[in-house]
Parts: sequence; structure tokens; C-alpha cells
Amino acid sequence: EQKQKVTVQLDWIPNTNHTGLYVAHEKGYYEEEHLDVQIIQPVEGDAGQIVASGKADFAISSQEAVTLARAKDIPLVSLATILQHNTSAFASLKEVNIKTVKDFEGKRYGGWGSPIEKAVIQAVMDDTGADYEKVKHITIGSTDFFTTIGRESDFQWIFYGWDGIEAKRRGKELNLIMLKDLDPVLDYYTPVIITNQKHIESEKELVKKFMRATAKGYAFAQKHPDESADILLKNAPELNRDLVKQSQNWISKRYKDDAEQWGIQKNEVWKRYSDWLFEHKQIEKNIDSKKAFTNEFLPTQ
Amino acid sequence: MKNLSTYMLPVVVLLFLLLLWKAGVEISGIEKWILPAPEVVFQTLWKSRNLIFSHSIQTILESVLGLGIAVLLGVGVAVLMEWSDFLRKLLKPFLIVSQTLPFIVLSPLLIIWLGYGILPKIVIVVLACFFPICINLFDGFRSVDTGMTRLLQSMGANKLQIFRHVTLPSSMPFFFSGLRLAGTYAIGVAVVSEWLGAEKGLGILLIRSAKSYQTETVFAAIIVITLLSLLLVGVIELIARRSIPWHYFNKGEATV
Amino acid sequence: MKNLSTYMLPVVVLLFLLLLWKAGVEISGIEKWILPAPEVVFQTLWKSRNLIFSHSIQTILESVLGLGIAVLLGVGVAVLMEWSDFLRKLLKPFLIVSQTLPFIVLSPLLIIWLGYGILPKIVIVVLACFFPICINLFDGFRSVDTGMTRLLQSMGANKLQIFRHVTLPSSMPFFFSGLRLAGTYAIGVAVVSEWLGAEKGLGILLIRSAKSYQTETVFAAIIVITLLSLLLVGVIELIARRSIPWHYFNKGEATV
Amino acid sequence: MNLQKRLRSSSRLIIKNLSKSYKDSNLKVLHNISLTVGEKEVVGVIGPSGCGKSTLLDCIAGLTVPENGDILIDNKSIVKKRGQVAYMFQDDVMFPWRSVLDNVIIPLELKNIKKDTARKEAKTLLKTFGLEKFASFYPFMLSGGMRERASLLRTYLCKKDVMLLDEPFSKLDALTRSQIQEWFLHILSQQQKSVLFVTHDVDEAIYLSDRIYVLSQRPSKVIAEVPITIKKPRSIDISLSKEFISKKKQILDLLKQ
Amino acid sequence: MNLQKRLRSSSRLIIKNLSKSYKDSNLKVLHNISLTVGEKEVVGVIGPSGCGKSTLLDCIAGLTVPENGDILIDNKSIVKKRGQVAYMFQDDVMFPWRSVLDNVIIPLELKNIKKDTARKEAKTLLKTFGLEKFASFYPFMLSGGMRERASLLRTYLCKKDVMLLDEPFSKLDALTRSQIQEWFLHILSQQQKSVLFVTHDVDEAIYLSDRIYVLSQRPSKVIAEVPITIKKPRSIDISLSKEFISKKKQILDLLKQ
Ligand SMILES: Nc1ncnc2c1ncn2[C@@H]1O[C@H](COP(=O)(O)OP(=O)(O)OP(=O)(O)O)[C@@H](O)[C@H]1O
Ligand SMILES: Nc1ncnc2c1ncn2[C@@H]1O[C@H](COP(=O)(O)OP(=O)(O)OP(=O)(O)O)[C@@H](O)[C@H]1O
Ligand SMILES: [Mg+2]
Ligand SMILES: [Mg+2]
Repeated sequence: EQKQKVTVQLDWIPNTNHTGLYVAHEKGYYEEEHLDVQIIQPVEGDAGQIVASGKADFAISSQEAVTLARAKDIPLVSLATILQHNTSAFASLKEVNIKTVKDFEGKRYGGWGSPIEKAVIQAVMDDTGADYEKVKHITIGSTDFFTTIGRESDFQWIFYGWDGIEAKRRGKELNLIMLKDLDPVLDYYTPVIITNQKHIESEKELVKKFMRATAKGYAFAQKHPDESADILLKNAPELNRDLVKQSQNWISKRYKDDAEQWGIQKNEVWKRYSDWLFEHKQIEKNIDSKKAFTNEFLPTQ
Repeated sequence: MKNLSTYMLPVVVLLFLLLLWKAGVEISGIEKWILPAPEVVFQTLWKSRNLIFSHSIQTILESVLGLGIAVLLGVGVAVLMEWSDFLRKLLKPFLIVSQTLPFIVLSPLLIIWLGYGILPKIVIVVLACFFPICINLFDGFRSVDTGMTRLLQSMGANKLQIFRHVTLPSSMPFFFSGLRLAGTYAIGVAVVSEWLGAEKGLGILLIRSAKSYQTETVFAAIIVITLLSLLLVGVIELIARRSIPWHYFNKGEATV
Repeated sequence: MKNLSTYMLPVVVLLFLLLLWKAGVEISGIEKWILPAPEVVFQTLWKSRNLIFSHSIQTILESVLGLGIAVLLGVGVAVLMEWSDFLRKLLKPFLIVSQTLPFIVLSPLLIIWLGYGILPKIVIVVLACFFPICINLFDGFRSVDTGMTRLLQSMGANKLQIFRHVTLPSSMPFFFSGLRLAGTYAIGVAVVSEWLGAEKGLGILLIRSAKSYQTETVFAAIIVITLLSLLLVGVIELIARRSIPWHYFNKGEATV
Repeated sequence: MNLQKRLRSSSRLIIKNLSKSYKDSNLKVLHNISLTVGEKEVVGVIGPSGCGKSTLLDCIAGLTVPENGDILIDNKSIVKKRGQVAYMFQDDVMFPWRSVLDNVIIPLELKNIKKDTARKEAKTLLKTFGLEKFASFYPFMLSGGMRERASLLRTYLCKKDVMLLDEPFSKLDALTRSQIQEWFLHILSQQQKSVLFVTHDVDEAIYLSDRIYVLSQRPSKVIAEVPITIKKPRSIDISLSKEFISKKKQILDLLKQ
Repeated sequence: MNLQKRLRSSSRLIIKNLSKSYKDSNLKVLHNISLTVGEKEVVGVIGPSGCGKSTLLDCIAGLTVPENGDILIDNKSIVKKRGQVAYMFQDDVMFPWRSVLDNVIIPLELKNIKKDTARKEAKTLLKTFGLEKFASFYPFMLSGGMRERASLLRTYLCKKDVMLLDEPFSKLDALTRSQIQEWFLHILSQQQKSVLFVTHDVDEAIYLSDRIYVLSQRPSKVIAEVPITIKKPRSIDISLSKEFISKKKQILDLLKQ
């Protein structure tokens, strides 16, 4: 039988979060499932509408995005979390010595200016009785971490797996406060693989095949960081080889991490976060967390 | 009468546009989170008018300031290029380079040099707007009727006088078509420039609502952007007609 | 001779630019991942020439195709607007709207309608490039010398003949200044348009190297973009001089 | 009188109580102008500067619209109709992007005649007009008189039975002028043309015309219609003849009114 | 002869073996032209169309550069120097964005005279030129003759001792023309002006000039210098006088060569 065309839209430039996809592509796992997968890179964020509308079959997104989308009745469903735990962190240069959330006071925070990020910082500071009002917000938009850290801003919210590693590479010493350690609610899933409601209802076979191959890809990436890094680089030769290699080494361990299976998602995580967003007025109506994700399509081993 | 229709019709057209939009939404049955119906958008527009207004102020400020400076810069550069052939050859490549630099990618540099304030936005607006003005005006200088020039030369007028009395006035039509272009771009560019990093502005509103899937707000913002641009261009049109009436004469009754 | 210098000097200028850049880097001691030294950039340019080349092809394709269509569309619309006053008033707002829509935010719509292929990129290039051509050409139509029109009218020429023999040729200078603008934008716009979602193209190269902190590649790409744009504009310049020599006459020796 | 009757009967161009005023300068220019031009007839128009001669020709050529009055060619009204007559403007219009030759052949091109054929035809005439050396020149390289000759030639190439000429020889020296005029009269003797021409040179008017209309100051009326009965062909020396001098005096006096 | 000597000695404008050819049409136009204009002298230039009269004036006005030869005013060379003379072009140049009045006062503005003062001065002259009604008109609303008068007036307002006029009266009817010429001669009788003017109207040349230079075909040389000794002021009727007619005949014959 002839192969089925499938498009996957990334959430950013190709990076080590996506390695599994490229491995599955390169190693022919998709082929085995008779899938002809095309991986697309946008720049301006993940446009969930494109997946929801079915123009793209799958996409890389985040629990945050899916929750916001569903709150707006956009039928997105998360099929798997690529990383078990939130690898993002508040990072600052060592010399500024921000060790705890309390130290945020009187410092400048450089963010991308989304309301949620403010809510999060406020929340974590309130928890520790710190005064959020003492933090100065700066929106750094599309500019990157290193341009601004220590210049216009003292601490920023980064993905350790990329920016953190780059800092290491440059021998910049960072203080890191991992979000997952601050509050269980902040240990949400990011990034996740999503599709739209219709697919999981009417295209079960396709989704199953795709996830089977993808899971295989991530399994491989988990075992062979170096080789899979090469595969990623082969598909995105523009990337910084050194950075990718190191990033992959760090991240491979974290795909599955402490879970019994890669990609598996817990309802509590989804519920906790959406409730939190609702309480903090980040979404107008709360969502039914059970509908927002499914483990149904993860391969049964 | 003529003027009335001239300034009314666009409105009619816009209404027609909305109808088209509404029809499109109804017929295609497209999901509201991709293309919301106009009435929804206008409700949003009304509901969040204060929010949108406060953002608009910022963007308007950026674009108007930028456009103002762009006019000065554009005219200035054009004059320099007209003044000396050497300067012309020297500047031309710079001009083109200035238009081809993808500033979003260069944001780090811009930020480091200009910080996060309104400055980098204005710089970007200026960069985008001065170019059409400059190029058009310069081409205007180049197509001046030699008769008038020779006349003033025969009277022993100096370069400056010739420029003031012949070159400048006769290239005004070119200048204004450049300005019209610039005016059309100003707002849009200001919006994009805010993506470099800002707290206020329609660009921020756009991105934020897009990211949180508030499509109706996105479209509300776009409508505002469009209206502002139309307004700006309208004003420029008026200025043009005031400042070079002779260009709009129906010469003789040739075209009867 | 004159021509030689005309086409040599830009090169000289660019070299001078590079020197400036080098000096800047040396003096300011700016970090290399913000502004790398030129030689580093050129090494990268050479090292990854194949990669850059393959990306360039895509972008060139997009921009040249886009520009081509833009010319047709621009001229077409301008002619329509000249043809009937009603159409003019009808179309003008559309034109301006077309320029103010921030397509990056509308990417979902564009992609849903036009897919991920080359199509949406070309559409964006066309949108950006047809406008200056159209506006300038139209303004050109408006500044036609009435003498020639009256002459042909007196000979009983029909609208089409007058258009062909008077309006069109005498508005060529306007057309070419519009085309020059469009040519300057084409490449840059194509680059940005690729950010909507693509696999190939200088835009992709730019963003990937930027986000993975390979500033030297970023600048290598920018240099390529700039050179391509300069090339494109140069070609347009040549075409202009070929097609309207009379516009470049030094009329009489007036300007001696 | 009976002469005029005869002319009237066979008139090709008839203008009846033509009136015209310009809106944007609210200026009454023409007031009840009536005149006729017969077949094979050359009619001169003389009048003070700014009285409305060019306006009159514009009306006939359909370039501006008279308030009232009628214009007939072969008894068909041609008000607002264009392309019925060949019209040489007062200030010659040249296409800067066309060589002299290509400027001259415009009327032929408009008739969709092939460029080469048109060029061939025009070339021979350029010689008569002393422009053959300048065929490939661009207009800005021409002298005033050359441009004038070129546009006269162009007007001739419109090949219309009715020709309107606005000061067609004003920039030509005596010699060139008489050469062109000779050619012109030769043409007229061969072809069924009717010519209405404006001039300020009374001698010229008398020398060329069968009749001369003298117009008054603005708003201009026809103050006199002067038939010139000197038999043709006329030599240039007639300017010393009794009849000539008397006519000249008559016209000059009319102008002085 | 001694008359000419007298003039030479007090010559204000002297042109010595002037030669000129245009590159882009590689055309030799002027060949060793030498002529002089004395103080309070009016000198006419007559020559076949296209021989180089306008070019000659362009050279004097510094608008084009002669290959060789020299141009002196009060014995100072003015080659390439501009603004030494008042120059009225053959085809009148008008600024479309200026009213007639403002077109006329350009030379005054260039002298940084206040607009109002300039306007006041010009207004009175507009009357003499029959343009007062049209002061506020834009050029495209003017008739050919009106434009010509306007540019003559503008040239006068340059207030230079040396005036170059290229067919200054060609578009004027006999009456208007004689009015303007009267004013012109009046001016000359009062002011120390030297005038070099081009015309194709031999009568006019004889009527106005103290001397007339006749130029040959291109490349043009001076083929004759004809002194007009008819005493001034001259009435228009002199055109019937013996001397006038003989001079006219002489010049026409010269042109025929
Ligand atoms: N700018 C120019 N470039 C090339 N050739 C020119 C230019 N101007 C004039 N000529 C040529 O020089 C010759 C003289 O031109 P000019 O205008 O001086 O003649 P003229 O004596 O004024 O004739 P007319 O009495 O018809 O005005 C003409 O043959 C013309 O073709
Ligand atoms: N387009 C116009 N708009 C307004 N007024 C005009 C226009 N054209 C001509 N006029 C006026 O109409 C009158 C007649 O102009 P016209 O050109 O017919 O005169 P004319 O008889 O040709 O004079 P001349 O012999 O000087 O050419 C003039 O007073 C002029 O001011
Ligand atoms: Mg006239
Ligand atoms: Mg001349």
C-alpha cells in the first residue's frame, strides 16, 4: 500500500526536544508504518489553529498552550509529553547570586511578557512571602538570553536543555532555580506532542502508527544520545554542532526520566495546572483536564 | 462634491469589505478561532476599547515620530545625493543595505545599542519609511524640466536658488508619492518593531492575544491598525492637495 | 567610463563598510556572539558556502517569482485605477489594507489557505512588492503632460492608443522608481516570509543559526541577502537605462 | 457678395454662432462666432493676441466644448467629435522619447500603418522640409523652427480634408518660409483640402488666403470678413501691388478698432 | 564705415570668432562668428531656421560652452559666466505652479527683493503689457502671445544692460506688437541698454535695429552686417519708404544665397 502523508509542525527551530522525530524519520520508523512525514519549522510560536484545523496532523506544543487553546474551545489534544518534567528554570549570573525566590526582590526580570509568566513569578514569590512588587519586569521579546542577561535583566526564565547548556559551553556560571522544584503545579508538561480532536476520534490508526514510530524514535534517542544528535544535525545542519551534542547528552536522560514509559501523562498534572490557571484568572473558563490529553496512543509494551 | 465622494467611498468600500468577510465566514463555516465573524470582532473591539486604546497610543507615537524623522532624513539624504554625484554613488549602496537588513534577527545588536525603550522602534520605523521618500524624491530631482533650470541659470541663479525655485517644487509630486508609501508602512512597521521587546503597543497586544488564542482580539487589533493607516494616508493625501494644487489642475480642458 | 565608476564605486563603498565594521569590533571589543569580526564571517561564508547556496536558491526563487508577479499585478491594478475613477476609489483602500496586514500574525490563516509550500511566501513577496510599483506608476499616469494627450486626442486617438503612446511611456520613470523600491524589498521580504514555516531558505538559515547562537552564520547570511538585493537592484537599474534612454539624456547642455 | 454666396454653398466647414468661456478663469472668450471654409479654400484668421483664436480651433478639433453654437463638416455636426480635422497646435508638441521621424509618423501609426511603411512615406517629405539630416534626432536637439516644421509635416500626415493651423510659419525665416509655403500651395492645388489658419503676419495672411476673418478683442466676434481676390498663383512680389497694400491697410485698420 | 568704427569703439558686447558644435549630434553650428553690440544699440540677427541663432544666444548667456572664440562684455570675458545678460528664450518657459505675476517677478526674487515689493513693481508693467487682468492666472490659462509677453516682461525685469531676445514678438498680432515695441523703444531711449535680438520678420528687424547681422546656413558665419541708418524715432509707415524697401530687398537677397 502507498504511504500516507503526515505533517508535523514544530514549536521552534529544530532542537534536541525534537530529536525523536528526526530519528524516527531518519531511521525509517515512519516508513515502516507507511507514513511520509514532513517536519515543518515555524518561527512565530506554535499556531495551534493549524493543527486544530487539520492542516497539520501533529505539532509540538506545550501543556500551557493546549490548556489556553481548549479554554477557547480549540480542539487540541496532547498525545505524549516529550519530557517528563519541566526543565525550565529561573537563571541568573552567579555574581548576582540569586539563590532563592526571595532574592528576586529588587532585581530585574527579563521575560517575553506573557501574562502567565507574571502570574507564575508572583505566585512563587507569594508562597515564600517575598514581595512581587519589588521585581522590575522587562520584556525582551525576540532577543536571546545572553544578549540581555546581566545587561538589561538580572534573571530570566530559560529552558535549561538549550540555553543552560549554551551557558556551560561559554563557561558562564549560572544560578538556576528549577521550576519543578518550586511548586508541583509548575512541573507541567513541556513540550508535548499534540493533534486535534478529530484525529483521535476518526484517525485512530494513523495516530497510533505515528506515535508508535515516534516513541521508537525517542527510545533510540534516549539510548544513543551521540548518534541521535548527529541525526538531528544532519536534518538541521544550520544548528550549532557542539551545543546540540551537549544538549542531547543532557536531555536524553530526561525524555523518559522517572516514568514507567516515555510520553505518559498524568491527569493530576493537567488538572493541577488548569485549576491554577483558572484561579489566577489566566483562562476565562476551566477545562476538563481528562479531555486535554490521552495516553491511549502510546505504544503498549 | 467630488471631494466628498472621494472621502466617502473608501468608507463604503470598507463596509462592503466587512459584508464580504461576514459572508465568507457564514458560507465557509470556518471555525471562529481561525476567522471570527465581524460582529464578534467588533464586540471585542468595543469591550476592550480601553485596552486597545492604551496600546494604540504607544504605536501611534512610535509611527508618527518615526515618520516625521523619516521625512527629514529622506529629504536630507535625497538632497545630498542630488547635491554631489560622489555622495550619490557613496550613499546608494548604504540605502539599499539599510532596507535589506532583517532587523528582527539583528535585534540583539539593536537592543544593545538602543536599549528597550521607544528608541529602537522609532529607528526601525524611520529606516522603513525614509527609503521610499528618499528614492522617490531623488528620482523627482532627476526628472526636473530643463527649461526652468536653464532659465534660472541664465539669470545667474546659484545652485541653492535653482534648487529652491525649480528642483524642489517640481519634484513635489514624487515626494508625495513617496510619502504616501511611507505613511502606509509606518503603522505596520511600528507594530512589528514592538516584537523586538516592549510592554505596550498594538504589536504586543497582537502577539499576546495570538499566543493565548484570542483570535477575535487579534482581528480587533488588526482592524485598528488598518484604520489608523488609512487615517494617516488620508491626512497625507490632504496635505498633498493643499501643498501642490497646481499638480491637480485639470490642465485646460484637455481631458474633457 | 562613467558607467564603470557608477558600478565600481558601490564595491569600494562596501569594502569601506567592512573596514568600518572591523574597526568597530576591534575598538568596542564587543563579544563575538553579538557582532563577530568580518574575517570570521567570511570564513564561515566560505566554509558553509554549499549550505548557504542551497538555501539561497530557494529564497531567490521566491523573491524573483514574487517580484515578477508583483510587476504584473502592480501594473494591472494601476491601469485599472487609471481606467476608471470608480475603480480607483474602490481599490485604493484595499491597497492600503493589503499593506497594513501583519501577515506574521495571520500566519495560521495563510498556512491554512495556502499550505506550507512556496505559495504563501510568494504571495507575501507579491503583496509587499506590487504596492510601490502600483502607487508610483499610478502617480506617473497622473502627471502626464497634457500637450501630448491633447495632440493625440485631436488626431482622434482612442483611449487605448493614448495610453499606449503617451501615458505609458511618459510614466516609465515613475514605474522604474517603484520597481527599484520593490526590487530592494523582494529578497528581504522573502526571507521574513519563510518564518511562517518552511524547510529551506535564507530565512530558515538565519533563524536557526540565530537561535543556536551562531552569530557568524547569521552575519554570513545577512551578507548574502544584502549582496543579492544589490544585484537585483543593479539589474533593475540596467533595465531602466536600456528601456528609457531618453529619460537619462542630458537635455541640451543645460546642466553644463 | 455673390462670391461669398458661392463659397457658402460649397462650404465644407461651417461654424454657427459659436460661444465659449472658460470656467476656471470665468472668461468669456468667443461670442457668436460664425464662419465658413469652402472646399479647396484657404481661410486666414487674424485677431488680437488673447482674443480666442486657439480656443476657436480647439473647439473645432473637439478639444474643448463650446457653450453653444454648432460646428459642421459637410453638414454633419462635429461638436465634441475628435479626429475629424488635422490640427497643428500653436506651440509644437513633441514626444521626447521619439526621434523626429517617429514624431512625424504618429498619425500614420494611429491608423495602424506599419512603422516601416510610415517611415518611408515620411522620409521623402522630411527632405522637402529640410529635415532629412535630422530624422534620427531627438526633439530637444532641434531648433524652434525645425520643431515647427516637423509638427506642420505631422499635421499634414493626418491626411484630413480640413486642416487647422495655428501660426504654422511663425518661427521660420523668410526663405524657409517661402519654400514651405510653396510646397503648401502646391499641395492645396492638388488636393481637396480646406484650410483654416491663424497668423499674425498680415502679409502672409493676404498672400495665402482666399478670405480672411478678422476677430475683435475678447469676447471676440467676427468684425470683418475680407475676401482676397488676387488671382493665384501669387508671387511674393505682389506685396508691392496696389491691391495688396490696400487690403493690408484695411486689415490693420480693422485690428486697430 | 566710420559709423561702425564709432560703434565698435564704444562696443559693450563683443563676440570674437565664436565656434560651437554639439557633441551628441556632432553638428558644427557656429563658425567664427564675430559681432558687436554697442551701448544704447539695438542689433538684429537674421538667419535661416536652424542656423544657430539660439545657440549663439545660449553661448552668450553662458548656457552652453563654445569650443573657441571669446565673448566680452565691457571688455571682460563672460564665457561660461551666467547672469551677465538678460535672456529671453525662444520658447517661453513658465513655472506651472506660479501665477503669471509670480512668474514675472522671478528675477526680482532671485535678487532677494521682498515678494510684495517685487509684485508691486511688476503690476504696473503688467498693465503696459495688457496682462493686468491675468496677473493671478496660471500659465496654462494663457494664450501663446500672453505667455510671450509675460516672458518678455520677465526678461526686462532682469534689469541687465545687455538683453538677448530670441524672437520676442513672434506670437503677437500687429497691434499688440506695435504697442509693445513702442514701449520697448521708449525704454531703450531712456536706459543704457544694448539689445541683441533674433527675428525672422525682416520688416521688424529693419524697424527696430541700428544694425542687422545676417547669418548663413549651418555652420553659420556672418555673411553681412547691414547698418540701418533710418533716423529714429521711426514710424510704422516707413515700411513704404524707399530706403526701407531697398534694405529689405538687400537682406532677403542675402538670405537667398
Ligand atoms: N541640444 C542640442 N543638441 C544637439 N544639437 C542641437 C541642440 N540644440 C540645437 N542643436 C542643433 O543646432 C542647430 C542650431 O540650432 P538653433 O536652435 O541655434 O537654431 P536657430 O538658429 O535658433 O533656428 P530657429 O530659427 O529655427 O530657432 C540645429 O541644427 C539644431 O539641430
Ligand atoms: N485652459 C484655459 N483656462 C482658462 N482660460 C484660458 C485657457 N486657455 C485660454 N484661456 C483664455 O482664453 C483667452 C483666449 O486664449 P487663446 O489661446 O484662444 O488666445 P489666442 O487668440 O490664441 O491668442 P494668441 O494669439 O496669443 O495665441 C485668453 O484670454 C486666455 O487667458
Ligand atoms: Mg493662440
Ligand atoms: Mg532658435
